Amino acid sequence: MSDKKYEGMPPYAPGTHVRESDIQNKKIAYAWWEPEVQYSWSLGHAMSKFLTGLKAGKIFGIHCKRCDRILVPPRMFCEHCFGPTEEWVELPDTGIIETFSISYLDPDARRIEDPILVGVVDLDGAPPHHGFMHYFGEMSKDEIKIGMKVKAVWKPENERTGSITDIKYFKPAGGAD
Amino acid sequence: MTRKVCVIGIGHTDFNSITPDMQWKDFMYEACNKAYVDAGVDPRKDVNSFITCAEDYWEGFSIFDEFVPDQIGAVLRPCCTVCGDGIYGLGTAYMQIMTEMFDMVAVEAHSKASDLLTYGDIMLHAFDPIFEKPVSGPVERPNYRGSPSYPAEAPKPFIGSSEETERVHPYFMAGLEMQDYLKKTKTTEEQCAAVVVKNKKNAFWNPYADYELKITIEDVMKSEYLFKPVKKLDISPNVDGAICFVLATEEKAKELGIEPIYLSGFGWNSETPWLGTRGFDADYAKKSAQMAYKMAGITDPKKEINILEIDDRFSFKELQHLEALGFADPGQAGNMVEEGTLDVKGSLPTNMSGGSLGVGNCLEATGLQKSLEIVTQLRGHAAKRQVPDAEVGLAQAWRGIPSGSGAVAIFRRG
Amino acid sequence: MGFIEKQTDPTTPMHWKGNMQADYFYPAGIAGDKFFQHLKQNDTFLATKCSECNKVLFPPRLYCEDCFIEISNDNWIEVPASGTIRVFTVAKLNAHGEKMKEPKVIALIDVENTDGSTLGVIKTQNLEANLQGAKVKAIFKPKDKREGTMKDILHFELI
Amino acid sequence: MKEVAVIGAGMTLFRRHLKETGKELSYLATKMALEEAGIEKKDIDMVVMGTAPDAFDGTHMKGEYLLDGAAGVGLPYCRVFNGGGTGVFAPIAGWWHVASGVADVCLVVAEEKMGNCYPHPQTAFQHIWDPILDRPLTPNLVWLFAMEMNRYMTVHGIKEEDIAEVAVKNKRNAVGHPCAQLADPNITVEDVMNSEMMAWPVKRLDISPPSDGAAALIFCSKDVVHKYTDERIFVKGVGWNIDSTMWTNRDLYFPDYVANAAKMAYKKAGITNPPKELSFAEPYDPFDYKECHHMEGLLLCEKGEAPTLAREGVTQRDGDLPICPSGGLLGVGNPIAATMGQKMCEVYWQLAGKAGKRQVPNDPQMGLGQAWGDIMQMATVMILGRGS
Repeated sequence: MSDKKYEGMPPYAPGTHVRESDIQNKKIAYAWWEPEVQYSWSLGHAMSKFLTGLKAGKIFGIHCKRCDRILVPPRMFCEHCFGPTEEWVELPDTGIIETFSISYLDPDARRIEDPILVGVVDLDGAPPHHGFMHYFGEMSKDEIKIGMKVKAVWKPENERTGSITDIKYFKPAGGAD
Repeated sequence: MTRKVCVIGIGHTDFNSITPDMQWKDFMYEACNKAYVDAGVDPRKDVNSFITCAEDYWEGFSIFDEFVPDQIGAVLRPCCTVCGDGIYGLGTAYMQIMTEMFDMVAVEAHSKASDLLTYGDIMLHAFDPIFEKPVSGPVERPNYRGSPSYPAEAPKPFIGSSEETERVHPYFMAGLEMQDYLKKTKTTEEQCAAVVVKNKKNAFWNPYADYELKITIEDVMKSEYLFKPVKKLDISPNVDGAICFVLATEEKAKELGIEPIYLSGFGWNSETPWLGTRGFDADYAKKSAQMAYKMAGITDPKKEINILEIDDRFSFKELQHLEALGFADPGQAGNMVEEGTLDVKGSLPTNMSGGSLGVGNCLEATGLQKSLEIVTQLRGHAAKRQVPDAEVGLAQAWRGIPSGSGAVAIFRRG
Repeated sequence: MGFIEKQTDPTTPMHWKGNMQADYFYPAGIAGDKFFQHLKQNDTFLATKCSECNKVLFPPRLYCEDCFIEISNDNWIEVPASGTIRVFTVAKLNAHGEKMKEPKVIALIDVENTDGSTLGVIKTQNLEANLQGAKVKAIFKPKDKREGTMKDILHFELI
Repeated sequence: MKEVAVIGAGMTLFRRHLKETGKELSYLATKMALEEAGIEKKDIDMVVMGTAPDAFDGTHMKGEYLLDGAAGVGLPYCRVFNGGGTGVFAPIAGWWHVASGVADVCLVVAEEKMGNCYPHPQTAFQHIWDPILDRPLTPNLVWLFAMEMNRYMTVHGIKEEDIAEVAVKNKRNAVGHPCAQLADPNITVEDVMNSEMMAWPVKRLDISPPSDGAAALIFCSKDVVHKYTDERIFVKGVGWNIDSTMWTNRDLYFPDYVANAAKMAYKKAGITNPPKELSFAEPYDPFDYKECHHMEGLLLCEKGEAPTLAREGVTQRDGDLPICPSGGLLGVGNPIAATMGQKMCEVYWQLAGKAGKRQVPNDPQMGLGQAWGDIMQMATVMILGRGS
């Protein structure tokens, strides 16, 4: 058994701090590597159908009959009952804001002046709290709030590629809560 | 009373070189579903804990564990990822059951190798970044495609420029290791070729094997040296496939009326990751077998074990592993394959499934593919490739280049 | 259980492309830093000796992985940048699985006066030769071009 | 089942960049734990490595790469991983190695080197999102937390100022921690409220920093514990639970998976009244609101009540229910898996009376550590307690 006197564990804090400037000035030896890491994931039937739907300006969900639940985004099985899902359902492109953030950061963690409004849309026709993440537009950061009714703004048909970004953003649909 | 752990259900997808019709989620769902139906259990009610064996870069996610629970039935249940071969998952399930906290555990592993556009580069990414990666080629991305941009205030502190334009395929390690093995044991390239012939032939009788081939030793010897002495036909090609095992206590198996196949021992071990210090004797296989033998109470593996499924991702690996596991003296495994000892009618049938050479290399699912064959054989369900009277079988897998780690599982018929 | 519907039309979207690209810088570590600072100024290597098992570890480490003890500063030794080829291979494929422009000879080189070895590229014209046991030495970049990485070693050459 | 004791712990400095390699950090943490337990590598039967995304350290099969530093050479060594949950999940795996009777002594090492991902680990975080549904929107990790925090605040009507109390408490608690990256004895709620807005409602000081670091913990069976120490600190309960990948298909205001994991651990530990029976807790606090969210998930208070407890000082080190006496992730740093150092290592040190300046008063008997991971879906819980 150790007979150290504990003045506050850990007894010591090993490790050598390096400052960002030490790296830029190459004060420590290091190696560099840029991995080439690319994928082509199979979409599977559900996502294939969902993306094809978006290209056509439609939002598809799928019905699990055992749980009587509409799953959106759709998948071929229901995670609750572990059974297959069956009936495709076209959902309206409206919903309410489930939650949101006002982001002053871009994807690379750089600061931006004009904030991005982003959040989860709880889609109409789907069970409560079911939807997907997207941007919000045509509203200011002071107007946006949870429970607000929103509607999808689609890209023009010829610009759609079969992607979640075929919807540009969700805009206020009018009418409060 | 000490618990006994047994396999009560197995399920797998078809094994194919590509599977463009199924997302990884659907693929895993299919395998798990089949295993649950095989065991006659409902994952949402009966299975207490779930394990997936996966590595992030084989899947394309920073945290693959996120994308697991739904399709294996684990939502709002205990579930985890083990970063290792499928046999590590079986061992983990064994330990979880032995804690008496769980009675039934599902283990899943899969390969969706066809989702990987840069298989070789991903494997290179596993080498030591300071001393080993730079030897393979340029440190800057050779084909700069769609990489993220960088803030202006943080210029890249790039160092290590060179005149090279391409990185070597990481399978060069197999070339080095095979040469070392041939040199040390006086095994010949023809003997390694005989492994290829045997396993590709066995694959004809395995309905899910994807790389069956009728060839001769001469054909293999004529195939091109890609990483001398490794020839094209010495390498097991990649395959997609998902496998699920359901393990439970003996009592549960009896309750369900299932003839149990016992997981009577497992083991795993690792050699140093430093390639320059490693012995290349498959010491990991030797030590993991010792652990498994001890747990299973096996003192003379040659006599007590009837059937083997051994990692053969490169043909010499089957021979090297046979020796490390104690089934042949150093340098003797080559003779065994030539004499037919490892055939279905021989005294030590090895890789009846076709092995990785015949089925395909299914990455982290390799150990489960091996275990799948052993369980099928012990159940007596292996049809034309059935080994008569198989009582005890051993499955072994290696974690692949550049690791020096591997695992062993021993199964016994009830 | 099972699926009710499956993908049957191969003309519908089948794949989604993406990546996990990022750039990495790897501090060479306490032992690595010492090794590469030395390499910048010298044409020799440094290795470390474990005081318990007496193994001379190469590449040098902060600790002995078997004895699990720290290696003290006075157990660093200078060794020549040369060695013997233990095994080698002639690699014909690049990481994408395509034929390399020129086959690359890669060897595991037992570094002189150590118990360790290093991966190295061998510059040789004769791709058929058996290089096992051949003596090789490291060829370095000129000192003013060195940056303290493995790239400071251009390749190994047969002596 | 075997009872499992904890006999040693270790951790390194936490900093944005450390000079050591991941292997060397693992070695330093392991060495400290071995020293404290008074054992050597030869006494270890099996090793568990807990380390989070390979994309931070920038090494595929990172567990294999790190293994020599974690004393794994020649030993059965395996890596477990569930995102941020790994910090408590690796000890859970260590527990089942021993509880199952397979190992007598099991070493658990957790390591993370987030600084390797250049210029910022944010790049690696981009790849935790669903590639088809989320990544095309080029999300930033902070969005995820901001969305959850907003939902939590709105449902319960919680004020940002109350949540900021958590950041203040933890950064002040960290002052006694020699490894701490962001300890600040003078920080105030105003400082947090006035710090730069990242993604409303998340501000700079609501967030724990990315770090390099490692930690280690040693478990042994009750049968052999007498060989190593006179302390008797046992694993009383473990629990883990995962929710669906489809995080946009559930209400984020309450973490059901945390509650499930907690109930599993409480059942095992025979705990019926967690806030009374636990002497202190170390819930996962990568963001200040997460501490509150997790306290509620852990059933330590009513839903929506946690920020009030923070404001009233109940969760201070000398309060009725000390929370994150280590300084947590907000104060000590957040090297994802290596936060085992402020979670399970800290619980051990507190129960052993070795926490020095950070010691919780009144002779703590039972403490809980919790971590959280994946995409807001994984909870891992471990309870340690003194025994005889």
